[in-house]
Amino acid sequence: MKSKLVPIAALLAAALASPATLAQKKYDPGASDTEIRIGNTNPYSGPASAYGTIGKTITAYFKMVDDQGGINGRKINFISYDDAYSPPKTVEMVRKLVEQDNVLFVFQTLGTPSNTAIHKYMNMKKVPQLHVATGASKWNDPKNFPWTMGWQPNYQTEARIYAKSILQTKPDVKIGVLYQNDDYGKDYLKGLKDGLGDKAAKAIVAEVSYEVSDPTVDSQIVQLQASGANVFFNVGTPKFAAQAIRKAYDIGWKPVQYLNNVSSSIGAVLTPAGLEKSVGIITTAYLKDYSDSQWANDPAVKRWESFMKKYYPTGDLNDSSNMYGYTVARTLEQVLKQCGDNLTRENVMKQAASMKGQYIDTLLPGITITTSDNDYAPIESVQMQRFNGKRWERFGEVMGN
Amino acid sequence: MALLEVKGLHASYGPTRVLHGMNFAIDEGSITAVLGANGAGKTTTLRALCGMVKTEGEVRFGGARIDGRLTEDIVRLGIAHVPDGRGTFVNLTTEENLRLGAYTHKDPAAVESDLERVFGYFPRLKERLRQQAGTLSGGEQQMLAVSRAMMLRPRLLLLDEPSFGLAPLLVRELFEIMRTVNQRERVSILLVEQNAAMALDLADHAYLIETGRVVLSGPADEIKRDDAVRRSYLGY
Amino acid sequence: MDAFIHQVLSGLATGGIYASLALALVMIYQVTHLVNFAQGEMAMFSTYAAWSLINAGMGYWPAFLLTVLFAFALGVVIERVVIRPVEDAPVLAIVVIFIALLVILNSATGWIYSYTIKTFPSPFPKEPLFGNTYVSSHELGAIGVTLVVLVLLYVFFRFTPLGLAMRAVAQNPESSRLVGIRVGWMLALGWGLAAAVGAVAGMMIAPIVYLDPNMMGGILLYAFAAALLGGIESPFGAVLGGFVVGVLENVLGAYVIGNDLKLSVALGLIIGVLLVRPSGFFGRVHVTRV
Amino acid sequence: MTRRASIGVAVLLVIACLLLPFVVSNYRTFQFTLVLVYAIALLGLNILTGYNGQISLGHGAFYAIGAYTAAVLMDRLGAPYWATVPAAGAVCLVAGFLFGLPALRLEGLYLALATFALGVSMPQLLKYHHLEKWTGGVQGIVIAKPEPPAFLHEAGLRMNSDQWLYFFALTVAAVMFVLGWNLLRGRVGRALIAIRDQHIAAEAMGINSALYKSLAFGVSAMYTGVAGALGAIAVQYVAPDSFTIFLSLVFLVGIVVGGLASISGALYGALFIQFVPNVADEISKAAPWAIFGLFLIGFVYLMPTGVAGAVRMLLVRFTRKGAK
Repeated sequence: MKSKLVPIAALLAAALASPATLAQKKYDPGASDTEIRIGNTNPYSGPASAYGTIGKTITAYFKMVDDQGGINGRKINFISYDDAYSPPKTVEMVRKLVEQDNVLFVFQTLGTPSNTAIHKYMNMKKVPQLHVATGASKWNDPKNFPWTMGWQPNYQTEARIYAKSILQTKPDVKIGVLYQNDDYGKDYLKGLKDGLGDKAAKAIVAEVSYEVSDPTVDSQIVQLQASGANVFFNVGTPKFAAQAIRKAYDIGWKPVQYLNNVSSSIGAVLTPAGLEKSVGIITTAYLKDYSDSQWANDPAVKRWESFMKKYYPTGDLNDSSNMYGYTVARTLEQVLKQCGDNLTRENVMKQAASMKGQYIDTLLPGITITTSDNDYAPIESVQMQRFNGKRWERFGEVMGN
Repeated sequence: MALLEVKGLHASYGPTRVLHGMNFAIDEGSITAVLGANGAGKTTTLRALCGMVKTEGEVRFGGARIDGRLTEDIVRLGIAHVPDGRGTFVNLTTEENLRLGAYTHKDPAAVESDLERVFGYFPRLKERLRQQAGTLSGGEQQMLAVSRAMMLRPRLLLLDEPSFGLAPLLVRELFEIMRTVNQRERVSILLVEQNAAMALDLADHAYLIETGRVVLSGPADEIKRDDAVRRSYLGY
Repeated sequence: MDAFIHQVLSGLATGGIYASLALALVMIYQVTHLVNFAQGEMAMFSTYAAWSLINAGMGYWPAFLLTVLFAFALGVVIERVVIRPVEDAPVLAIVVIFIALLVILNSATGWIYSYTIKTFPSPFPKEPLFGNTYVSSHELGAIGVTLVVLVLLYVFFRFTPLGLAMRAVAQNPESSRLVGIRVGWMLALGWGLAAAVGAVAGMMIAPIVYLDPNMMGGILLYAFAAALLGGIESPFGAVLGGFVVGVLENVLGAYVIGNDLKLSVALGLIIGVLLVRPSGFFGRVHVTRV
Repeated sequence: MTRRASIGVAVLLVIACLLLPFVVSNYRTFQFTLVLVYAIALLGLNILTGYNGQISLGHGAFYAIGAYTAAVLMDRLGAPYWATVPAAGAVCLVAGFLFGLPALRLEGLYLALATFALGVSMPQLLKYHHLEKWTGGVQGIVIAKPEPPAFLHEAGLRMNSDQWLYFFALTVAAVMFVLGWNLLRGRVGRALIAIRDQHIAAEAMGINSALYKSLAFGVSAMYTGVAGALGAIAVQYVAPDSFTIFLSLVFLVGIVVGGLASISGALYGALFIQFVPNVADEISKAAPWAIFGLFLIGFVYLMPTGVAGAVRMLLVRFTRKGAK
């Protein structure tokens, strides 16, 4: 291809056909020289509307990206619909995104049931279902579902890490588990049991569930105390986790406490529960916590704060979901940057699956994003930390699978 | 001057018009009977006076216009209405029913003396004070309804078919008491009745209505002697 | 045994939560013969108002009083503006309006205050009474406040002309007009009082379950069950019903059926009781001669 | 409207329904399939609540039972999708009838509580660990999408699965509506209404109100169950989270907005609950429920007897003018 004809041929091609041939520009529906259309569903109404803030953060983030000139010169058109956390509505809205709005891909659709509902459809249509907002383990299955990818560390892995830690530190262990009776709670429970292996049956002395409609988990905590457990694994969403921590303290139950990552925010969980009641709690984390004083002067957190104030002023700074949304949006930004001018669905998937130790500065130090053709789990490692009454103290190595 | 003056009163339920320009008047201190067949508009007439149906025309009470005003405001001017079906608060006790009658009076002492006054007419109610009103007998409920109206200390008492469902003896007793009330307390009474004979015995003045219009009026004695009335309403 | 006592006491504490909201339901029922499904969200919204006042630096009790007044006004305004125009519509249409109010208040609160849980202060001491580990001072205090509200309501309905008039309006609006009661205002007043009772409930509940827009979701159902179990017209019944539901739920969950089905089984049992005794513990059987 | 005009409108409507999937996109076709599904469910609820005056705040539970019946039959037992629809109807008929028996003794608020409790409990029952083998627990069941039958292809009719599903739902809906129309316009319908309006008088007239009331429950649940099965097939997924209490409340909203005790009201209501949330979402992401609530209040204000009532009144006015 070194002949003189090449430039002429290129010119000809550019003049005759699509601009795609020029400089390798390639587009699938939803991408063009000027814009990239991205679809999303979030529960802005309904019982899970607390999580809708993630969608709002991402929307705000891409607004900021656009204000700064877009990605590779293209504006991001982030189309987000309300699915009320109802799987049938998710199916409907995602079909609208794919078939009517012609988005290039969907991103951060939220909830395990919702994503399960569209899982098959997306893979049949060969439209990426990227960085879904759920911690189930099934999103890392590139063989069977090459168009679907998760993002956050999955619940089961996290629970296995706790299991390992429990086994190392406590010889005579009696574990009491509080879990939300849904996919999220049961994933953690399963992970814990897997991690404990054949010791699980003996080690777990009580597993009690709660429903999101329960006003309190007081009764459950009393049950756990009565079981004689000396380790408490708290798998609750922020409100219930906080209730549990407070109640355990108030009734004089003093187990070693493991708290699931979903509820590890100091501002949204430990402060309401009472900081003095939270001393000694162990959790894992992968994101920086705005309400943790150790990050008060961190430049990355500062940048996040000014972004929030400017682009999402009604967002609650203590809500860790907003940090989550920001970080995942930046992950996508990185993927799209890597795509360059080749904005096909295949290339989006390919780029998303070829991140090598990518660090995003709102992740904890040492936590990076790594993916490959057969590894569709972007964040696999977490950092253990213990609460000292004021802030989280990280300890041990960054742990992964 | 008449206590109540009605001119060209129309009334309708939704699209159906029931009263077609009624004219009548009630003198202070009198007993007036309104007679008529079923469906002639007797009950509607009483309801129209109290603003309980949509009306057109003029109603004056003590010289002031009251048409178009709210029922509760009309009542507060001193018009007590014992409605069709008695309007008992069946789940409340007898005493509570009576106290509700005095709702617009704020002076507790006066309410207590009103209670005693009413018990003077209807001693039976005193025995039933704590009883749920719905469990009273028909006659007792009628007495309660009249008593409740009297607790208002009205200037004008509207009675809708007080004889309905009562034994003749009880009706006579009730009408006697009404006459006493009228004379002793100077309460004017407007009585709507199917039982024309007894009503005319009690009343000073009577109106006969048919399909929403007054067709005959005059002193009760004269009406009683009217041939048409005798044939159609008195049955002799 | 200790654990059992603990479950019962903790059930009483939770029952107190149900009781307090059940009182508001009884209040509105007394006047309108309707159960307002938005009662919980109105209480939640008022509690957020209290939170704003306290956060702005106001003392607890002034904020408490101001919130009760605010809630009263909110109730009156909702009755006048939203309910009045559909007064004559079928009952189900009004139920749908309640649902609309529920979602509007829930969504608007989430929008204004975000969904992150907030702590709400308690007026009672931090340390538990006599150093016990069973119930916190706030839980005891909240039960006390509920009982005070109960007595106030009882006195109001039993012994004041206004209370009597409200009961009359609920039963027979037409007859009520005929004794000179301003029915429209009574309904508005009833809404106002129910909202005020609900606001007290909200401020007592929030320190226990934390303040968030969805805090009343589960509680409303239990409060509804409690009110019916006790006899929907009886404030006493509502409170007793609340305690029964709270204890029943805990004991079932801990010892009988497990936590995942306790709600279903508890509700099933309550409905079973209502099948046998439709008027609840304290509801009067209404007999009417035709 | 004259008889001929109404026949004309009906024919136009049928033609529009038949042509619809060939005119609009697949995604819209899917939406209208859901409208049909909801319309069947709402008709079911209307039989119970609108015609018979028994309130249900928990009809989502029967919808869930229907959906799970279909999903379990297809996924665990390999039944063909079309067979699951009558099966779901039968299961729900029995379930509704059984639930209706104790509910006979409950009226008004008490029935509201009982049905509310049913609606709230259903997701928890579906998650119950002893049933997990069948229900798939919290993960739910993913089911296969039905393809158009081969004979259509052989007959030269090319259809994608969305279009086929739409016609399948349309057929079921048509059958259910015709059945409903016959039922409600006849003796049974009159008996149901008589029980609603004049309970004692109906008994005196020799109507066995206990039987009719529990039958109404059964038939109503059957309709809703059929809808649930269709819905599951259309969405290809069932999970406990699809059937929360809000689904039940939305159904109630649907029949009130559409028109109580009205057959056509079920259709208007279905359009409302399918499309108005989308409109609310378009208006505001901040608080879409608030917008939805305002729409709801607006509809009840303007049309207290539902869309069907308003349409009826418009038609009356229209024909009166026409007569003049």
